[in-house]
Amino acid sequence: MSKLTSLPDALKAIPDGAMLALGGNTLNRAPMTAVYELARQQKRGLRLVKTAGAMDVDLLCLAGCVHSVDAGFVSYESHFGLCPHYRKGVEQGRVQSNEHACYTVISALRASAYGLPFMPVAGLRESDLRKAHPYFATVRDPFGGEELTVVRALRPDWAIVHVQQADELGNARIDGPLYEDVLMTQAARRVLVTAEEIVPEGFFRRSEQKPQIPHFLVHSVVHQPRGASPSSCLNHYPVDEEEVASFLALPDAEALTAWLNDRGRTAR
Amino acid sequence: MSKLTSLPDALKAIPDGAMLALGGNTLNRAPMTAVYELARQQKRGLRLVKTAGAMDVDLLCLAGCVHSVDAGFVSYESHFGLCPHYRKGVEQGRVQSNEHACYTVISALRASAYGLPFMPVAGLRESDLRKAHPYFATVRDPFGGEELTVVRALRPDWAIVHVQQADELGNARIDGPLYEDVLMTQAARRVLVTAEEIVPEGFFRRSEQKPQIPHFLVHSVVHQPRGASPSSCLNHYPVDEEEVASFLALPDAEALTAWLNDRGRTAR
Amino acid sequence: MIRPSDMMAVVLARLIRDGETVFHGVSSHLPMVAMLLAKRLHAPHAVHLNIGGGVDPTMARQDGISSAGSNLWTDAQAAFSLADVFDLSMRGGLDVAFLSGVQFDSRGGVNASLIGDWQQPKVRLPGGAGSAVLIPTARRAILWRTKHDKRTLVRDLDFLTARGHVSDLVTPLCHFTMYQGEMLLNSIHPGADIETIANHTGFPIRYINLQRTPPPTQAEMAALQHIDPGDLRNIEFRSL
Amino acid sequence: MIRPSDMMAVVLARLIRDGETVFHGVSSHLPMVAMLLAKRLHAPHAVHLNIGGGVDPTMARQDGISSAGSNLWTDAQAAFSLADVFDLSMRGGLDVAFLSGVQFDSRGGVNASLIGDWQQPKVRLPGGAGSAVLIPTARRAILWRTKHDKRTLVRDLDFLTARGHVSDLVTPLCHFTMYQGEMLLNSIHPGADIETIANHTGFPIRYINLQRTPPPTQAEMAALQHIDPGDLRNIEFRSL
Repeated sequence: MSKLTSLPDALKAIPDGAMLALGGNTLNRAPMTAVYELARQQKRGLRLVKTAGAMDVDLLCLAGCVHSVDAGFVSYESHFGLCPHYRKGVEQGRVQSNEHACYTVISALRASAYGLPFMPVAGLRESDLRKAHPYFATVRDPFGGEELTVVRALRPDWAIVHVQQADELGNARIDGPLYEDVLMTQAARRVLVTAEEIVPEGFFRRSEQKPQIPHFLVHSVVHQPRGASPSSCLNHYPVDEEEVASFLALPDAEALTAWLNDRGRTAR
Repeated sequence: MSKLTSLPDALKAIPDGAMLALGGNTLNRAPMTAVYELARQQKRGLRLVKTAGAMDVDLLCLAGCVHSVDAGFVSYESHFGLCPHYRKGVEQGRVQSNEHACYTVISALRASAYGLPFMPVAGLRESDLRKAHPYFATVRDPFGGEELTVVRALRPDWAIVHVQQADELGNARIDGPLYEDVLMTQAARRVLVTAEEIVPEGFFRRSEQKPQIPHFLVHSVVHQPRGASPSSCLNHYPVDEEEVASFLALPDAEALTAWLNDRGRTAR
Repeated sequence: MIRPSDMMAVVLARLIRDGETVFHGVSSHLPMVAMLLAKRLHAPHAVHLNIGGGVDPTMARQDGISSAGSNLWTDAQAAFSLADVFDLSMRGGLDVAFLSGVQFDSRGGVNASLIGDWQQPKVRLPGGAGSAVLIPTARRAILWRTKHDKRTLVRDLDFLTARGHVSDLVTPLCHFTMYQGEMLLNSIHPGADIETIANHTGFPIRYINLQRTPPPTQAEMAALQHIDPGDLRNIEFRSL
Repeated sequence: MIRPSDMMAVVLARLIRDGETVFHGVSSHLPMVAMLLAKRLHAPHAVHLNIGGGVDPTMARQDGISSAGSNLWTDAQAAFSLADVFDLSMRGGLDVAFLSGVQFDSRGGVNASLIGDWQQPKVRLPGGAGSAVLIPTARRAILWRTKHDKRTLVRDLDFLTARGHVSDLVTPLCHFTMYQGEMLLNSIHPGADIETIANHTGFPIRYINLQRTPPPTQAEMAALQHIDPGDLRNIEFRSL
């Protein structure tokens, strides 16, 4: 029952047009090696879901893989600034920007995890987001209260998360910040885990730190050391600023192809 | 900023009529010493909230403290069977039984934690619980779907949980099963933690196992070794069957008073 | 002489298929043992979910009191809380839920709430725990009860705690399965007969393909002894 | 010469009161440093909440890139995830949220979404992150922006990402506070003057009680050097 596979094989199962939830946050523990491979496989029409994306979203936009982005924030944070390829994609009408408050992404994922078509959101009130986007609506509190904004469920076809440890069955353990990763594995139909380290079966039985992601939710496991790089991975590596800068210096999609091929050769 | 106090002092802050969420599950990690003290202080009109209660609910019913019980299940499980005092209280009309599916307790607590007046529940369909209880209602999916059952929020005035480790500030760490304890601390207005062990300030900063309950949600901390007994506490003690049997042998509330006083003398 | 607890544990175990996600709750020692048995025999990849949140415990520790205790946690291979399990079922991901009750009707209805009138109950029961949301959402809800009499298997429930995807009902005498919304007698345990069952059942006994429940095999009994040396499977019978 | 980053960090820190629960998100190095500064000086019991989920980090590690990274986790004293923080704010338990944007109006409105028409934006901005739900629910939303010009402080927003409980707006030139739904000029930082501010602000400058922002004290500067030797507070200015 080993679910270990190669990254190219695991990602072949993801069809064009799939809705993908990507783990991590901005340049932290994003599943970057999987993102590289999605671009190499030239996926088309992906619908990305994330609270706060950065190079993952930007690279897939440059590669032409992206139909839409449901997110609260897309930027490299202050140091590297805005995501140029995401911006250009939206501004030129190639990429649909479904802006959320980060919390409404969480609420929409919770709705799916809880088997619900929508989730009420207490805080969303005076905002043009409500009028601009059809995934917001209102319901009335049947206990005599006021109208509430609700957000439509987001049910990703796949969640892709990078973790520090996993076993071959798919039990996966994240050290440090979880971000929305665990929720994503519960909201998505299928889960791909890339892991810094594959531990032997039974390892977690002897540990007091139980995996937050249980094997039966996971469809494929890929052993991928440095699988979050150039984003950071706690206990393993910080952000690789040179690599991010190298990506941001790419002029176009063609250059990206060569750049990805370079990295593919060294990685495999 | 130490929140350390004695159990009697901590519980004096809880008024008659308060809604109390009790941590643990059946005879596991229930905050039993706090329950004993609630009975000693002769609280009246308490509204208890729990997914699956046992001796905690039963003892408070015998002591005449209970107005209502919102729970999915109230029983000692198979070994000791039904809760006689809870049963009698409900059957004689002194205690109001607000039966939930355990999940609708969770959903009602989630509603409070999320600042919502209600929470939709996907699974509650053909059940007399819906017609019997006014805390269930329906809303229509505004995205064109069907009617959904919703449960009204439960906002406990206090959550009382017993943990293995806490510091004086209120940071509290549970080992093993969490049950609904963490959710309860987020749904309730105030939180009382009783702890097997008080660790020094800074202890958790050096630990990779961060407390699941952060200090700022906690109002009082009580150092209470064996504070869950006679229910079990992982890494500390199993169920004390003799003590449960001793309680179940009590004929009436008067006998309970003497029995609690006995235990009070040895405990303090 | 086959003990009812052994027979019931074995029948419940046989209903678990390899790879299924399976949940039991409190007061559920028979399903808990059945799950361990199934995993040891024909369903090694079934997933054992429970209230404490330990996934696939081996239960090397045999605490007797609770089927929701931390002996289901310590050697688990992952964490998945009760809330997580409910959520899983709500979104259609739970294959099997084991549930019990005090009254059962011939259409898969369960009463675990009360006897008498719901506004003034004669007997307040423990409550349905997860039943009201799990029976409608799990792929299959398997019911068991250690009593089989006319107060348990009734024509009309005093209160409908839940109805939904009930697939089986296992008692000390027999095994019912649901067919087109009706509980049909499927197999009779060794030592029981159809007259006894009919005399102890409040709804009409109907069947299409009546079988004898195969008694526990030597392999099943040996495995039971190994996984349940403390005889937790018998706890509900001891407390009757 | 007082650097704007030092002045802004100090002003933001002074707005934090002891014991308050305070959240900042991504791209928020100035509030992150302000929080550490406040805790070191006048607000030791303020609670530092962030995206990584580490409560009250000391940030002994100084990674430069992210204000949502695991340097906010490793020496934290408890876990409280981003979802937990949002939930806290939704139920009225968050005192302060630090948020930014690209356009601000005189009524506390924030645009972090786009420039131009929302159906065909000229510039797609990063998005408001938590703004749309935090600004209406936190007791006080404190805004900061490292630019102060007429494209930033505008009469009319291109898009209203959020409006609600904004209490303050801090820029390199000055500090506005909200009064009865209007942004009033509260204090002018050293080196700036009211004419410059008026010339760089797209909405009318109004005030009732105009002050000079006290420059950073020696104690504040010393504490800044100590908690932020890597000069993270200046990262937004470096990348301008």
